[in-house]
Amino acid sequence: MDILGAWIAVFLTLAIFSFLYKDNPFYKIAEHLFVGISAGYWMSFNFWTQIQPNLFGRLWPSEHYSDSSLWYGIYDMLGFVARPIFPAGGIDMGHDLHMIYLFPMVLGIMMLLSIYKPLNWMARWGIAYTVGMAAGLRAYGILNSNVLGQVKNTIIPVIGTDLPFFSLTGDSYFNNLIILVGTVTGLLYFYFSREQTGNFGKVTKVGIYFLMISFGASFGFAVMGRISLLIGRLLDLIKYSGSEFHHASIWVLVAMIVLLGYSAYQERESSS
Amino acid sequence: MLWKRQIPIMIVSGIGFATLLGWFIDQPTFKSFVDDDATQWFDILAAFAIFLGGLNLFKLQMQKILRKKKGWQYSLFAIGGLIFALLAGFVIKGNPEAAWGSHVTAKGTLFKWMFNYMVAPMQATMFALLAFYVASASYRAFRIRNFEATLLLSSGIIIMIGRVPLGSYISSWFILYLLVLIGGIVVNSFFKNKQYTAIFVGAGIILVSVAGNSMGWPLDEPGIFYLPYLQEWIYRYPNSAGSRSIMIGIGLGIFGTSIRYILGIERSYIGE
Amino acid sequence: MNDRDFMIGSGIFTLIFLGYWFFGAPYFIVERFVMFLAIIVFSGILIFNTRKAQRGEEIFLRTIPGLKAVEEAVGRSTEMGKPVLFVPGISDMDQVETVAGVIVLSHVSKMTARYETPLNVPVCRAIVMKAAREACKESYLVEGRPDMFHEDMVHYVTDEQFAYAAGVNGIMVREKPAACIYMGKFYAESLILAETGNSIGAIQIAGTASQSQIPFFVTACDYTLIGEEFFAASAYLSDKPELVGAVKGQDLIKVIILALTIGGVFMRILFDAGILDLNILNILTVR
Amino acid sequence: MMNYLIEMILKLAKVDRRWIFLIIGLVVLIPLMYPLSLPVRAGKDSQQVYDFVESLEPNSKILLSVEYGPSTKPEIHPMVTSLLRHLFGLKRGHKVYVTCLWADGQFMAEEALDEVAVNEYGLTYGEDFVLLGFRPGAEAVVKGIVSDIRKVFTIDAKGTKLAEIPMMEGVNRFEDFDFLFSGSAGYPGTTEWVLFASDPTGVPMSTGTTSIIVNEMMPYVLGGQIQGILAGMPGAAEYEKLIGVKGIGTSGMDAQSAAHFVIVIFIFLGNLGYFIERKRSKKHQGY
Repeated sequence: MDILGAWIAVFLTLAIFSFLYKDNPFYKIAEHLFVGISAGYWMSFNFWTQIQPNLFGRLWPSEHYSDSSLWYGIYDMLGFVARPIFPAGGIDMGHDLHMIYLFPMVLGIMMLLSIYKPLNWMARWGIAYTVGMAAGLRAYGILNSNVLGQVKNTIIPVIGTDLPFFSLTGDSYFNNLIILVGTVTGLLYFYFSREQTGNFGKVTKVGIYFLMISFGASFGFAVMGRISLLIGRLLDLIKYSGSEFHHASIWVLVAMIVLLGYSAYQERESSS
Repeated sequence: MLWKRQIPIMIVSGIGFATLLGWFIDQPTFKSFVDDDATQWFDILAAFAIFLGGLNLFKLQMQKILRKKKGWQYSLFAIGGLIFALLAGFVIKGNPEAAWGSHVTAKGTLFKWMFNYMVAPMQATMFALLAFYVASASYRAFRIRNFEATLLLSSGIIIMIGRVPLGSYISSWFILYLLVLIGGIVVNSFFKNKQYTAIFVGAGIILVSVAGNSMGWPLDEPGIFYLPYLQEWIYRYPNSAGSRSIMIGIGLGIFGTSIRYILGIERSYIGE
Repeated sequence: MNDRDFMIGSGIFTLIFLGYWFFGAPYFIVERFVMFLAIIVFSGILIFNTRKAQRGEEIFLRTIPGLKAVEEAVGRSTEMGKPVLFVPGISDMDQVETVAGVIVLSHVSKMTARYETPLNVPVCRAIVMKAAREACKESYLVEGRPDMFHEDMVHYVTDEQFAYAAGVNGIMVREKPAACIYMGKFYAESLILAETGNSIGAIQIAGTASQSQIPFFVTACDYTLIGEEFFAASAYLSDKPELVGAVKGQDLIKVIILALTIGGVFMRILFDAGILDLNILNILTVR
Repeated sequence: MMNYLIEMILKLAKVDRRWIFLIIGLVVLIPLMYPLSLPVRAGKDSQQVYDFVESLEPNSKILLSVEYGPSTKPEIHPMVTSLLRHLFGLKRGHKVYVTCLWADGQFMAEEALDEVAVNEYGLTYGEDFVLLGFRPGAEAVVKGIVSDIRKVFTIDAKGTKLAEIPMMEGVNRFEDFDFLFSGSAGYPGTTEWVLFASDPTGVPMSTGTTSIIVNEMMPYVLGGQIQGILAGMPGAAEYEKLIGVKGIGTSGMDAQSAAHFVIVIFIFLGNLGYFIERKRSKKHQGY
C-alpha cells in the first residue's frame, strides 16, 4: 500500500510540475483529480470534525442519555439509519447538552434547502449570520491590535533618554525617527479626501517609498520561503527515487518526459 | 420581502452588536456565546454549506460529461476523485481499530492514506510551483524603471542575499567597490562626460582601498555595508514602518467596513 | 435624521451610559473602557459623516487608478469577445475582506451585464458562492438583463486552497479571459493566479488587505488596490453618498490617529523628562 | 565581440520563462544531492528566542501550538523539532503541551514528538509532554484556551480524559502557561495568538513562521508583543546552530543560497537587457 502510494504521489507531484512546461494532459488529470478529491476530503473532514462532534455531540450528549425521553427517541431513530454517526447511548465528546445549538442546525439546514429555487432566500439568513458575527468580532480585535496597538508601538522616544543617536540594528533615535516618519507618511498615502499634489503630494511620496521598501522586503522573504518549499518537495522526490520504492521518481519522470516530448514532436510535425 | 430582506438585515445588526458588545460584558452566558459559540456556529454552518458546494461541483462536471463538452474525459477524474474521497470518508474505514469520527485523523485508515499520498503531495507541489513563479516574477518585475521600483528592487535583493549563509561571506568592502561602480554609472548618465566618470571611479576606488587597508579589511565593517546587518536594519526599521502604516490602514478599513455592515449602511453582499 | 437628532441621540446615549457607570457598571469590563470609548467615538464619526453625505454635501475623494481600470478591463473583454474572470479570494464570508470582495463583484457584474460580457466567478467556499450569486443576480436584474444571468456563472470549485488554485489555473489557460480581477482575502495562491494570468496576457486588477500578498499583486498585476484602498472601493464604485461619507469618516479617524501618534510622541518626551506625570502608553494598553 | 555580448544579453533578457524554471529547479536540486555545508550565523531575532527559552524558570509549562501542514513543513518543522530538543535538552523539567489549530498540524506534531520526545529523550507521554490535538474553530479555539482549556479539550489526541493526565493538573486556562511558541504558516496562527491570547493575558510568546509572514509579524516583534521570531528556513537553520544540532534547516541552506544568487543574477541580467534596450530605443528616436 505504501509503495503504491509512493508511486501515486510521485506521479501527481511530477504531473503538477509539468504545468511549468505547458498545460498538458498530465496536469489536467492531476488538476481534476485534486479538485474532486479535495472537495470530498473537506466534506468528510468537516462532517466528522464539526457536524458530528460539535453539533450532534452537543444536542445528544451521552451524559444525559435515557431511552424514555422523546428527544433521545429521535436520536435512536436516527441511529437506526446511520449507526456510525449516532452511536448507541449518545455521543460522548465531553460536551454538555446545549439545545441552543438547534439554531446553527436550522441555519445549516436552511442553507441546504436553498438549493431548491423557490427557497433560495433561505441561504440569506446564514450569510447574514456569518457577516454579522465576523463584523462584530473583527471590529474590536482589529481596532485594538492593528490600530491602537500599532499607534502605541509608534510612540517611541526620539529625544531625552539614554538611547544612542545611531546604531544600525539596535534601538536608536535615528531608527525610531525612521519608524515614526515612515508610519506617518505611509498612513497619509491612504488619506483619500485630498488629491496627492503639492506639498501633500511630496509627503505621500515619501510614504510610497516606505511602502515600496516594505514590499521589496516582503518579496525577498517570499523568494526565500518559496525556495524552501521547493527544497522540501525535492527532498521527497529524492526519497522516493530510492530502491525501497523501486526508483519511482526516476521512472515516472522518464516516462513523462518521453510522452511529453513525443507529443511535442507530433505537434510540430502536424503544424509543419 | 420580510423573510428575504428585513430579517437578514436584522440578523446582521443583532449578531453584530451582540458580538461587538460581548467584548465589554463580563456575564458568563453572554461571554461564552461571544468567545465560543458564535464562531462555532459559523463553523457548523460552513460544514453544512460545503455539501452545497460539492453538489454544485458534481452537477457541473456531470453536465460536462453528459454533454460531451471539450475535455469531458478529465471530468471523469474529478467525479471519480470526489466519489473516492466520499467513500473513504463515510463508507470504507480501512482500519477496523479506528472509530468512525477519529478515522479522519487516525493512522492506517484509507482516509489518512488518501491524505498522505494524494492530498498532501499535490498540495505541497502546487505550493512549490511558487518557487518557480517567484523567480520569473522577480526577473520580469524587478526593473529599475523609476525611483520607487529601484527601492523595491534594492530592498528585495538585500534581503534575499543578506539572509542566506552565502551572503555573510560578502565583505562590506566588496559592496563599497560595487557602490563606487554604480555611482560611476550614475555620474556618467548625469554628466555625460567620460572624464568626470573616470575621476569619480578612480577616486572612489583609491579612497575605499586606503580606508580598507588602514582598517585591515574586516568582513563586517563598516556595518552599513555588510549585507547581513543591512538586511536586518531594512527589515526591522523602514520595512516595519511601511508595513505598520499598511496595517493601520487595513485596520481602519476593516473597522469602518464592519461598522457599516452592523449599522446596515452597506447591504449589497446579499443582493440589495 | 439631521444633526439635531444625531446630537440628541448621542446625548441620550451618553446620559444612559453615565447612569450605568454611576450605578457601578455591573458586568462591564472596566479595563476595556478605552476601547469602548474608541469604538463609540469612531462609530459616531462614521455615522455623522454618512448622514452629512446623505444630505447632499459635496465630498471629494481622490482618484484611485485601479478602480477606473475596472471598467476599462470589462470593456476590453467585450471588444475581444472574451470572458471576465472574478476571483473573490479563498476565505469564507467570516472575513471582512471576502464580503468587501463580493460587494465589488456586485459592481463588476453590473458592468458585465451592461456590456453583455460573460462573467466567470469560481469560488472556494459554498457560502461565498451563495452570496456571490445573490449579488450577481440582483445586479443583472437592476441592469434589466435578468435573461443573461445564469446561476452557474458563479460556481464552486473546492475548499482546498491549492486545488482551487489549480482549478482556476486550468480555467485561465483554457478559457483565456481578457480580464482577471482578484478582490478578497488571498494567501499563497495569489502569485500562482497572478503569474498564470500574466502569462495569458490578461489585464489584471487586484485588491486585497492580505498584507503579505500585496507585493506579488503589485509586481504581477496591472493595477493593485493596496490595503485600505480596497475597502474604499465599494464606495468609489457605487457612488452612493452614504458610502462615500463613510470613507470621509474614515479619513477623519485617520487624522485623529495621526494626531494621537504625534501627540503621543511629545507626551512621551515630556514624560521621560519628568515634566508630565502621565504615561500615554498605559492608557493605550488594553488587555 | 562587444556586440555579440550585447546581443546575447538582449536575448537572455527576453528568454522564455521556462528556461528560468529549469535553471531554478536544477540549482535547488544539485546542492541537495551534493551539499557544500556553508556555516550559519545566528541573527538577533533567533538569538532572542533562544535566550528567552534559556531564561525560562525550571519546571515551566510551555504551550506549543502547531499551525502548519505538509505544504509548509520544510520551513516550520525543523523549528519545532529544534525547539523541542532545546526544551528537553535543558533537563529543567519543562513540560510541553501541544495543541494544533490546523487539522493536518496534528500529523506534524505527532511526527515531531515521536522523533524528539520519544526516540531521542525517551520521555513519558502524559508526564513530560502531551498532545492535546486539533480542534476546529480557529480563533474560537484560541479564545477557548484563554478562558477555559478544559472546555475546548475534554480529551487529548489519544482519547484520554484530561483529568486522567498527570501533567494537566493545575492547567486550566492560558494564564497557567509560562510561555507560548507558535509554529505558524498562516491563518489561523500567530496573529490570532497575539490578538486573543498573549496580548490580553500578558503570557510571553515567541513564534516561528514561514518567511512570507515574517514581515507581517515584525511590528509585533518590535513592539515587544512577541519575543523574537524564527524567520523561515534560515531562521530554522540559525536555531539549529544555536542548539548545536544540525537538521533539515541547515542542509537546505546551501540550496537556498544558490537559488537566491541565481535569482539575483537573473534580475541583474534582466536589468542589463532593459537598459540596453532603452538606450537603443532612445537612439532610434533620434536623440
